[in-house]
Amino acid sequence: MNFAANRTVFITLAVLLLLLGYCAAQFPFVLSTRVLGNLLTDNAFLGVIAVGMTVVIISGGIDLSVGSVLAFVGVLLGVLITQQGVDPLLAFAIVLVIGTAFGALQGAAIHLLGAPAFIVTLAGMFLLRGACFLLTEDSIPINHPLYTQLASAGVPLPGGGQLSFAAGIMLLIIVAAGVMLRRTEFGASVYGLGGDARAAELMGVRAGRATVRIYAFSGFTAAIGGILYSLYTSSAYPLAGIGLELDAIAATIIGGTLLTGGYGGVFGTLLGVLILGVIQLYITLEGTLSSWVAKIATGALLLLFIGAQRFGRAKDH
Amino acid sequence: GKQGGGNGGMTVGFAQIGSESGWRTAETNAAKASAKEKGVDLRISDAQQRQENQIKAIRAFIAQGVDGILLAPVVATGWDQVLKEAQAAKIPVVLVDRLIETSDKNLYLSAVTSDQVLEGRTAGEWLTKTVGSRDCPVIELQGTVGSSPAIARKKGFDEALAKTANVKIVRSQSGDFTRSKAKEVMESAIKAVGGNKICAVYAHNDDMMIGAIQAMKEAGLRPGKDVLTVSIDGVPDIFKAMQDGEANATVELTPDMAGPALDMLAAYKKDGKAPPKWHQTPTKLYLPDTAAAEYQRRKDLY
Amino acid sequence: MSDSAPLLDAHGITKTYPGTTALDDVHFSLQAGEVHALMGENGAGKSTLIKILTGAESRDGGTIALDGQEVALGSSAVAQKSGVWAVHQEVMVLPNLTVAENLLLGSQPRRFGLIDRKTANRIAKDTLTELGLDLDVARPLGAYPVAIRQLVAIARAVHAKARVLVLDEPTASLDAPEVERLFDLVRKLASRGTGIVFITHFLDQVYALSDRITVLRNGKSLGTFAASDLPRDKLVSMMIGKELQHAEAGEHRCEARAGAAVVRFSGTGKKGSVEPFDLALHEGEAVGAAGLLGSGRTETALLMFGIDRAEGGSVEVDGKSARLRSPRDAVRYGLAFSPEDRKTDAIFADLSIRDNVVIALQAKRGWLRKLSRREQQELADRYIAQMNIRTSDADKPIGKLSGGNQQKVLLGRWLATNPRVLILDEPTRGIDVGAHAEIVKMIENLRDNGMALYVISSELEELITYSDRISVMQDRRQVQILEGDDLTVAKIVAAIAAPVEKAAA
Amino acid sequence: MNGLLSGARRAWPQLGAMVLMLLIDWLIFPSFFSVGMVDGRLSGSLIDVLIRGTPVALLALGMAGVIATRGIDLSVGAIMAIAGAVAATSIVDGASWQVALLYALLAGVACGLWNGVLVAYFGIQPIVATLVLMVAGRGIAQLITGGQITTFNEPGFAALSSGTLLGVPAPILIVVVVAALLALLVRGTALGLMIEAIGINPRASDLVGINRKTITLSVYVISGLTAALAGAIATADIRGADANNAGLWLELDAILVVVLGGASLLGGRLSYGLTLVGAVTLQALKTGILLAGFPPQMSLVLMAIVISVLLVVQAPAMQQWLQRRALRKASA
Ligand SMILES: Nc1ncnc2c1ncn2[C@@H]1O[C@H](COP(=O)(O)OP(=O)(O)OP(=O)(O)O)[C@@H](O)[C@H]1O
Ligand SMILES: Nc1ncnc2c1ncn2[C@@H]1O[C@H](COP(=O)(O)OP(=O)(O)OP(=O)(O)O)[C@@H](O)[C@H]1O
Ligand SMILES: [Mg+2]
Ligand SMILES: [Mg+2]
Repeated sequence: MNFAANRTVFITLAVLLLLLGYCAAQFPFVLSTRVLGNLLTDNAFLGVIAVGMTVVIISGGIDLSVGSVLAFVGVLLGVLITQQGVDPLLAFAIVLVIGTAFGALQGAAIHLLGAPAFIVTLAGMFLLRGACFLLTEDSIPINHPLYTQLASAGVPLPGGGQLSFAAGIMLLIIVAAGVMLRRTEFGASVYGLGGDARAAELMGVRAGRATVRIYAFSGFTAAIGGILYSLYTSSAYPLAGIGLELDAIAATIIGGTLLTGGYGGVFGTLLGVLILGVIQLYITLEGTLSSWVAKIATGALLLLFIGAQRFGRAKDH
Repeated sequence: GKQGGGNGGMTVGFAQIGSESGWRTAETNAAKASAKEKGVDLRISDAQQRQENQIKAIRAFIAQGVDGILLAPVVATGWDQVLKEAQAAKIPVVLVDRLIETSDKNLYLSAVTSDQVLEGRTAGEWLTKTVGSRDCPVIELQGTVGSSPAIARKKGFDEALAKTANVKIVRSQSGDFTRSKAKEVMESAIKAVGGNKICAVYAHNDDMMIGAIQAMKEAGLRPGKDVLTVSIDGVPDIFKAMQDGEANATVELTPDMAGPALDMLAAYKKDGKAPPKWHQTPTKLYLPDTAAAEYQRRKDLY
Repeated sequence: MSDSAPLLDAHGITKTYPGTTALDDVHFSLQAGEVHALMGENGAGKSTLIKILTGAESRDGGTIALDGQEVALGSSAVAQKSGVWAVHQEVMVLPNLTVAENLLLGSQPRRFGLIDRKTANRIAKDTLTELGLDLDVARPLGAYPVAIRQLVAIARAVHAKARVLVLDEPTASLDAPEVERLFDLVRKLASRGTGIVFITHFLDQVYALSDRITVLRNGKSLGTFAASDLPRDKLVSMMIGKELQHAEAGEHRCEARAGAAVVRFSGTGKKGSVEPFDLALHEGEAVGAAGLLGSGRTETALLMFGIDRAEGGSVEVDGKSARLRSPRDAVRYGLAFSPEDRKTDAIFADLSIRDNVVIALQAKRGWLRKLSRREQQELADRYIAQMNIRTSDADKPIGKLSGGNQQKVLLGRWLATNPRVLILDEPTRGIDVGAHAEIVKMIENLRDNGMALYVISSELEELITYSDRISVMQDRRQVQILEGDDLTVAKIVAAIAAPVEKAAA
Repeated sequence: MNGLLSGARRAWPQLGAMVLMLLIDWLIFPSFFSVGMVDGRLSGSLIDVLIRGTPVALLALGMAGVIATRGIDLSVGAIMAIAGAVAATSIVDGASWQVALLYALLAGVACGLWNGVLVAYFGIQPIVATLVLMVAGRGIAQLITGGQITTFNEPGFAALSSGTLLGVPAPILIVVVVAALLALLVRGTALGLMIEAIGINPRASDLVGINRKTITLSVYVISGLTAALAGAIATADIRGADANNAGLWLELDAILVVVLGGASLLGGRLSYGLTLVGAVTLQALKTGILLAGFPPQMSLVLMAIVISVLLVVQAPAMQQWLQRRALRKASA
């Protein structure tokens, strides 16, 4: 498991560096700490959400609700902080609990009903998106001083960039999730369920409990993603994060996790997120691409990347 | 004509929302056209309707060191942080198409927008005036739930209707700004309300109205005659419909927002003088009488 | 021993599946320190009973007591907490986890609250070494063949110090030395007071190991007997409900057959898999493959059938050079292959028995020439009858059959294609005594009717009954081909064990 | 006969869900079931449900085959847009409606081939392989239309959506014919069995000699083809190609429909009949929400709640429980 996973991660890393190198050859300032720092900050919420998605996918499931959780969390924060005057820290705690509980509920439904995760979380996605509209239709600004502080907080890097608060949280969560996956029984049961759910159960894994935890974790990371997103924009918007689940899934899979479950890891996912980020950055900097050319280019780069990754993997057989 | 030599070599980033509608593409095309005319190197980023992508794009523009940024904000709130970064980098930002909510209006140089509430109100006022005192049940086709034009255009229309008692919205549903969804919504509205009871249809954009017109025709109604229509945008197809007597009114939203914005940036770059905070594009109502000419005028822009 | 309260006591266990009563009011009790064999035909309900005893399956009625205390064994996790462990017939391990993780899942050593991989790997290595297994514990278990996976599953229960250990056909794919090693282990565990339930179809093993025997037939228990009080014949007739007709075991033919070579492999091999070998399979000839676990028999078969691509060498079919680059090619040349790993390589669990029988033939005919419903039904019925498959009808999903019955369906699948060359990897794995003799007879019939066979089996007695020649494998090499008078168990064992240099010379 | 009955018995949760939805619609809107002839054309809310459901039903028919092989096709929405764009532009360029339709279908086949080759021959995971076309495809469609809604006026092509044959609206007819043809294709041959086998155990299907690559390729081609047909109908419906919005997010609807039809995303089950049942169920739900006239802010929540209820009704756990109860009752 380790060896094969590492191999894929290496190839992914190599392709990422190549991509970055190509980008830097045209736009040298890309290699500044400022742009690289931005790359982390801009993609922090996606990164955090993709971590939860990775855990879910390794366990053989999928979670389509994350984009809606992000939006719902944001809207709830807006309502609580701006409209109700709740302290942001308390509001954070509330939304984390709600996000986690929602995930747990989905996990319980998946286990108890034996229904496919795809559909359960699709219903979850509709439900929370709808719930956003019930809370507010309009976007809500959040102007609490703590927000301004957190949004601009960070460790300065040489060269004018900074490692922002959001980027720090993302890295922290990646490390924590990595440890959780590789160094705890829960992690082993996640891989186990993805490898062969029935066998895992016969080997003493409590599938129900694990499933609830897995989706709870995804709900939790989605809620953190929601908090980071609301810090990022200092506002709440019911239409935020539409289609985000696909980005998270794409990042996870580009990072070497198999959709069929059982294999993969969060470090690869970080690379996947960065790859999507660099592709987007390149297209923005290029700037002359019409929007449709940009879409085609995104698809082409995605394909190029998957191809390179596969080619690299085929070679070591 | 050309704006003198001052613009030569100016690089401007345009954080566009996306390419979700024909009007939006027209706006992008208009921006490209006027940039070419003014000799501006315009970098366009398509955010696919996502705020985070727009923020990323603005940051990339800042890193690139552009001379100015055009922002068509997908949502009103949440721009302070990135605008501060632009300010710190001394890059002026001009809002196009929509305004933002911010604590500090100095974060952007100026805004070129229409007044979307006014658009809705204009549509509503035309309708109340046209029906006079007879009872008029109206079907409203909203834009995407939660999007700012949908909210504003509903608000303006409601304001106009509030002044009369005889014109009432009996059904208001979202057609997602698209023809096909609007057609579906209209079909069920006709079934639920009864086709002959509908007096008028108000759509938050022309595309939805075109879908609704088809639904009405297929249900044996005569849009433009039995049922009044009013919508917003002024895309070529709605003028064609008016020409054919199937639509009654549209409120124009000009797609040429970038032109004035680029002029402001050029002027600002030249002498450093800040332009007025808001350049409002005209909101104009068009009726069938001018439809033929308007159609000819527009069909190439789109 | 028998006067103390039983360690495990099950009463009135009943289990009904739609269309089948798998268990009907079954009693079963297990003493601490005894080895208790559970015997019965394919589909008698053995696996179902142990699944219920170990919490892997719910029951419709009955009670289970541990140490005289009634317990609700709701899941494997609960059962394992109470010390009840099972190694199931369909080997249940996690192929994507490492050997060590499989061994220690649920009880991994920790440091500072986190799993300590180094220690875990060491413990795993030690535990396995003690059982005589030398594996790379950091490799995914999926890289090892079924037999190894099964041994790891057993090691897992041993490591957890199970009080009750249930082994469902653990020896089905083990070779003789491995079986011996397992038996030593079982005896050792029993002497330490572990109660062991043992399911097998090998009578020798039953009498070598068990203290008591419980016999099941058609989901009913026929009683529990001390092994010493129950003669073989009686046991067998109780199981199958009639006298067993003895096949003329051991009467193998001594002269090789003179048919033409159907397929000839020359220098076929693959780096890291099997060293190049030469072998021709003739019409009307059965070649047996003997060797220890991991000696490369399965991998040879994979090469023969084009599943693995050979590097170099050549293949001739009917004297003409052939390209065997995929199973499809192989099927086209008239080859057929029944793999040893039923679960991953052969079974379409959700498809009906009928579909599972016809699928190879259908694939051979191509998708356009669909077998008619009637032809399908005829084929299915024919093999259900011929193989004595226990099922209500051909519509039942194969996944719901007992292990032995699945194996029979798979044999039927390949017979239906009427192949010229049939490669069988452990064809009698999990097959009950009655059917075992039938299958041996069937292999002989096929051979006599002109088919060429390559049969891998760990049962040397069985192998010599039908083989004209035996290819002996050692360390992924074909070291010798025995024929004629050399076809005796003793000589094969000697060849298997011979030092490599000598055999190669 | 026996097979048919047992099939129907197994399908009761799906059929039940559909009937339930239709009954709810009827409660909301009492004249829901009244079907009449208007201008020689069947008309009524029920007919609307069937017509409106056609694009998703077509997508789902293609998707069903893909899912049966344990794959997924995220690109069907984008293929709809491409096909619509191709059809509309060729009509505007003067092609006859038959030629335009042919071009659209060819575009769909090309897209399906592309996906199929990536999945079957390069072994790329279906979700990523089709994600490429999902992202790029809409761009291609916009490229074809220039980002504008390409409007046309060609009664022949428009008839794909609004035409009738013997009073039956064309879209309904198309779906029924396509479903029947597909069912004939997979059940009249051994294709269905092989598709299911591939979904259940790909390795074993290789070992029995099934031509896995070609069959996998073909299910994606079929999916591309039905998506293109859906795109053509959607385009005919609004007499224009809306590259930006045609089929947007419909891939999720299509997957939902296949699952509402009782298929497992783990592959191995293929039923076109039940897929249609799922399509009617979903559209009945959507139409019901529209007919009820709830404020649009509530539609998503309502949809989520109803889908959840349907999920519970159809859940395997629920069925097993009911089955066990029935068994116990029978034995008592
Ligand atoms: N999940 C299931 N659904 C339906 N029937 C089942 C299921 N599992 C087992 N059965 C049936 O129960 C009966 C007993 O099966 P079981 O697996 O216990 O047999 P067994 O004695 O272990 O046979 P073998 O020696 O072949 O392994 C068989 O008829 C089988 O078809
Ligand atoms: N006892 C063992 N110790 C370590 N590795 C083993 C052992 N047995 C098998 N293997 C591994 O299994 C792999 C393949 O063995 P293979 O399946 O070809 O053997 P086989 O002779 O067919 O055995 P079987 O009798 O189980 O069918 C080899 O790569 C080998 O590393
Ligand atoms: Mg068994
Ligand atoms: Mg083997």
